[in-house]
Amino acid sequence: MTLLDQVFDIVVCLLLLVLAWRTLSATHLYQSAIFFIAFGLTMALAWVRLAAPDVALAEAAIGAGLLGVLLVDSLRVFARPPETGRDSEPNKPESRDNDVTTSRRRPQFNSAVASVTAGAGCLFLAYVLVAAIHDLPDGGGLTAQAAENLSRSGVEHPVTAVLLNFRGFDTWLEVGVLFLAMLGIFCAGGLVGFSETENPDPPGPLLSWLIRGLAPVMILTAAYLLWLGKLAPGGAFQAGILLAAVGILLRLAGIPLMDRVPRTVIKLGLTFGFGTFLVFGIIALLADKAFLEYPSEWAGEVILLVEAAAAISIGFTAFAFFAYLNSRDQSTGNGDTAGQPRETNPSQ
Amino acid sequence: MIAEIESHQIYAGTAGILFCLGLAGLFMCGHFLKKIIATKILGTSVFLLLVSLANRNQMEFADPVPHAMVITGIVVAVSASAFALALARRIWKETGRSTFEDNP
Amino acid sequence: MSFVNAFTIIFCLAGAVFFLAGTVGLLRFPDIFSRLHALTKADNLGLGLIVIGLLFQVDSFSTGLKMLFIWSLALAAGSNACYAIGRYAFLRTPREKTREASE
Amino acid sequence: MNSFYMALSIFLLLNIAAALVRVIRGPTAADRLMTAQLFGTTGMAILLVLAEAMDEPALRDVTFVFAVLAILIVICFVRTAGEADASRNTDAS
Amino acid sequence: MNAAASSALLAVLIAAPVTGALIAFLLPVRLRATAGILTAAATTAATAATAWRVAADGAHRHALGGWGAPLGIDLYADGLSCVFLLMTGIVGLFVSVYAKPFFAQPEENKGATELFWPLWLILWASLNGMFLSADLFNLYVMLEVMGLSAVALAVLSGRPPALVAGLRYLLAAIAGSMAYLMGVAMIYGAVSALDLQIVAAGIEQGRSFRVAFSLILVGLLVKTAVFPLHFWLPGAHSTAQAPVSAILSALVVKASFYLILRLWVDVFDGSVTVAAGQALGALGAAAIIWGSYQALRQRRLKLMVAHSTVGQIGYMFLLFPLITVVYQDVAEAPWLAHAWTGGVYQAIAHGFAKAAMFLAVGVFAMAVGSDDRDSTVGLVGQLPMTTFALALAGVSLIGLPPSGGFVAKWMLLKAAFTSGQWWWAPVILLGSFLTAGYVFMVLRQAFAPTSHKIKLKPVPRTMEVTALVLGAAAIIIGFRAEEFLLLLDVEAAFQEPVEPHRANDR
Repeated sequence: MTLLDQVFDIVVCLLLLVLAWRTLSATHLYQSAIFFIAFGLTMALAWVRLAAPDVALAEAAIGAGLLGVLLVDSLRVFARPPETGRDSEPNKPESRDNDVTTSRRRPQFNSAVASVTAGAGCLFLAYVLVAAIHDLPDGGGLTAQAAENLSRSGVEHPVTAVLLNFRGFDTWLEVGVLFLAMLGIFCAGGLVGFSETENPDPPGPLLSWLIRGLAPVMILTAAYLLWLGKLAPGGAFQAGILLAAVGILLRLAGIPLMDRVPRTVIKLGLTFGFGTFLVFGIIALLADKAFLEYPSEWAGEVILLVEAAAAISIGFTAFAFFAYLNSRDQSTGNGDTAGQPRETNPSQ
Repeated sequence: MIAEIESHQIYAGTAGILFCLGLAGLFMCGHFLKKIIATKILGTSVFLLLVSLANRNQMEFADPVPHAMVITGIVVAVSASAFALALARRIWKETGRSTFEDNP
Repeated sequence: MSFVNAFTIIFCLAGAVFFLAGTVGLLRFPDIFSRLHALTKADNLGLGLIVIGLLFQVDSFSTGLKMLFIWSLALAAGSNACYAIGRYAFLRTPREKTREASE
Repeated sequence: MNSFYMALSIFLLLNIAAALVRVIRGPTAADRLMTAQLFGTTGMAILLVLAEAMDEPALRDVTFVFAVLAILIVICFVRTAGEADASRNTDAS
Repeated sequence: MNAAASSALLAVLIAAPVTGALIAFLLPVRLRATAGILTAAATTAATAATAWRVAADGAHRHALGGWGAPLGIDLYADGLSCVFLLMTGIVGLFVSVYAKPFFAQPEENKGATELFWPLWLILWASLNGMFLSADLFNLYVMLEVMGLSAVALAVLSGRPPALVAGLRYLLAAIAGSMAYLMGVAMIYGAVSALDLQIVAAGIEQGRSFRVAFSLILVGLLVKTAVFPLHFWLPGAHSTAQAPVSAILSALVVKASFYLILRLWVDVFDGSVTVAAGQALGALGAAAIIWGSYQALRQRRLKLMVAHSTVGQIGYMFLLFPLITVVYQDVAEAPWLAHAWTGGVYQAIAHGFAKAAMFLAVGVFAMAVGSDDRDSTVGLVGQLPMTTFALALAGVSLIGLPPSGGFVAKWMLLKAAFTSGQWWWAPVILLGSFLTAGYVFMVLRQAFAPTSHKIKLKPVPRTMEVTALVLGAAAIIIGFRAEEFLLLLDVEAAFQEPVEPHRANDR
């Protein structure tokens, strides 16, 4: 632990705090979003410094790949006045820029009284938290147990062993949460189905060249990360998000994917990962073993199979998040979307 | 002067402060989008604490259990954010509201 | 060994200078097109020089290849981003102003 | 050598922190986006340097993922917000 | 049945509803309800079998993935889990039966209702998971699964008020689970374990444990909608469709209450203080008065029932001050058993009664076309069964004998007096009076003589019957206290009092 290491850590931490502060106090939504994206990048540095490259990979995939895109796409929606506009004058887009201001008339985060009260409360809470964290013992963890059982887990990378074997139940539920969020998004979106993007223009020459080059690279990277997960940082989730990024890229280029896919395939794609895990769990139960217990001599193979299924399903679901939210029909919604024709309905 | 401070301690302390910032943001920010971002910051702070705890005693590798927990947590948090974004966007389109207050 | 290290240090420092130039340009230049200009210098040359500097330290061929590949990806991304942002800004600027800027 | 890498990383980090002023100043969304782009590239450089300094080859994979995804947000911004909005003055092109 | 097979039942309780959910999602819409009801029946049967095995052989433990704590995740079922599992099973089965004809009505079948079955079955799996999981982090994941599916169900109709309430609910749920996870992170940092038993053994006095438990507690209080943190509940529960409201009010808030109880008694019993118990009790008391008063003021029936949930949740929290006492000898504290039973009984009885009430109000709303209190005038003549169901549920909520609610409130009262904490007694009584107020206001309207017969939409008979069965169940459990206590006693580290941390009492 040299002085320069400490300085680096302190700068990263200060940057994190400043970015978080600016993200929350920015008056423009766009500013907020960019600060947040920068926050995600800085977080990746923090993960790296804490010797958690797996987490850094996940953060990279999420921040740069999925969440950033979802945020930017949502900004577009909020920048435009709603089409119904029944009961309110919406926040006026700034004339120069299609940025959104967050209610200038009552600037909430910046108002003096609220800030002082909240600041005092925050400082107190921060003091309590930091003091409590400081009291935690300097050592401990389950490293020893994990190292001891690593050889029986079927993989060599400890984090993958925990994710897919020791605590596979959590990971199963995690894949389930993605599926669940998709169902939730269907509910929130009023179920009008996938359709082309709002911008079906053909991509320019440069963009189409980029896509032709980048999409295969992304898919190969995903496969690499999936395979790598057995030995080193990498794994199903990171690979899945990269696959989703391929879909997002193609969709942004105006290449229709989701609206051409048959409904059955969509449903299978969404449930594939969650289902594969479950099937292995039930097989284990029927074989008089514990739920999600893998046969020890085949554990590596089963894990790879389950991971591949999970990666494909995660990729498909994460792409579906974006594709569904970005669908054209979405913006024509008014109170009656509920009665939309059921033919396009993805959940049927 | 700061010679005895380990990097995981610096990050753990930052996690505590970030948690408060996220919480304050969640309560004080009006716009849905910023509230959603605030929940993300809140989540990140918790993950930061977990990972810095994992880094306390480096044996041959850092404690993998918190790392796995954080990866699970990141997926869960992103799913929840995507769902929240979907809700916020639909509300905006249907009613023109972008905050919980009745007159935006 | 120290000879190799010297090369690394020189190239990395040169890269750092370009990153600094990128930041100064981003902050000081008057309009978006010139800022883009500064930005791409940092993107392409800064990262490139640092990659070259680090290549001297790399012990395996595949690692070196990976780093070069990272740079080429960054180049592709940088040029596309620059073009896309430039086009976006160009289309959105009122016409008189655009002429001013492009002349 | 290690101190050099750390010093370089710190310099790059401070450099990018300074560039963030542009996000606050704006004035257009494109300016802000540009800063994010610079942030991404610098972050990649820092990661590569750290990979050498901390002797952690996995960081190059992290950098790789960043590099692959670097363009996504810009394209998303330009293709969704940008062109729909630019239809106003298509005559300019 | 050997031990391994019966411990596998615990995994089945989670796997079965998930399997059903996936099958229902893959099936065409017209077959989903059938698949859903079959799954519900299977899950309830598995629940009953589990409770039977636990009552016969004692607590069960299932090591998921074959690893076991501390590295792996365990499922654990004892008497307390089984009581809550059974309540979920029975309420869940009847709500499922109700939901099939409900969503077949064209005016209710709007929005994303075809997703009801997959969402509800996953929610059920997460509820079972909440009652079974013995791992702090797995409980976080379960909380998130529960929260997301509950919000998705709440916005099923896609109407703007539901969407706004749903977003508020979602943000509150995320904030709650993040506070919970922060606490869990600190606990992990302190004791390097996530399994409840191992954590319990490692708990010591100290600032970090207190802060960690406070964070966990506050997170779960948000999810349970205890008084000052209940802001999300009335909107979300009242804008959802009737079967969903019943699920949310009767079951979902109970899961986080269960977790608070489990942690308070089993895990943190060494570090809770008398003051903390009194504070929780005070929140509960405030909730009783505020919730019941708000319920009295509402004109819309669904809002009234939703506010009533806030009040009734308050009763459950009176349990904490009564069991957290300084004691010398268990024999000197005879009220402990009463407090225990009272609090848990309240959760169970409220589950049945509130489900019945929401289902009955759903029938009213469907028949009349609105859930305004005044539009129910004279409905007893036309919908006698539903009115009766509402009345039965009301009796239990008020706490009139001989209902489940009566047993609960009576035991709490008794415990309050014998423990010397008499100040809870007036709150319990006042809450009952207020509850009687709003229940009778509805019933008075329903029983009011009308000259003209209102034109009602026909309502499927099944819906009326299920509401009545649940209403009857809320009464019947008042007679079955014996069996209930026997089951609750299984493996009860529970019936012992919580010994508070004395250093802080001086």
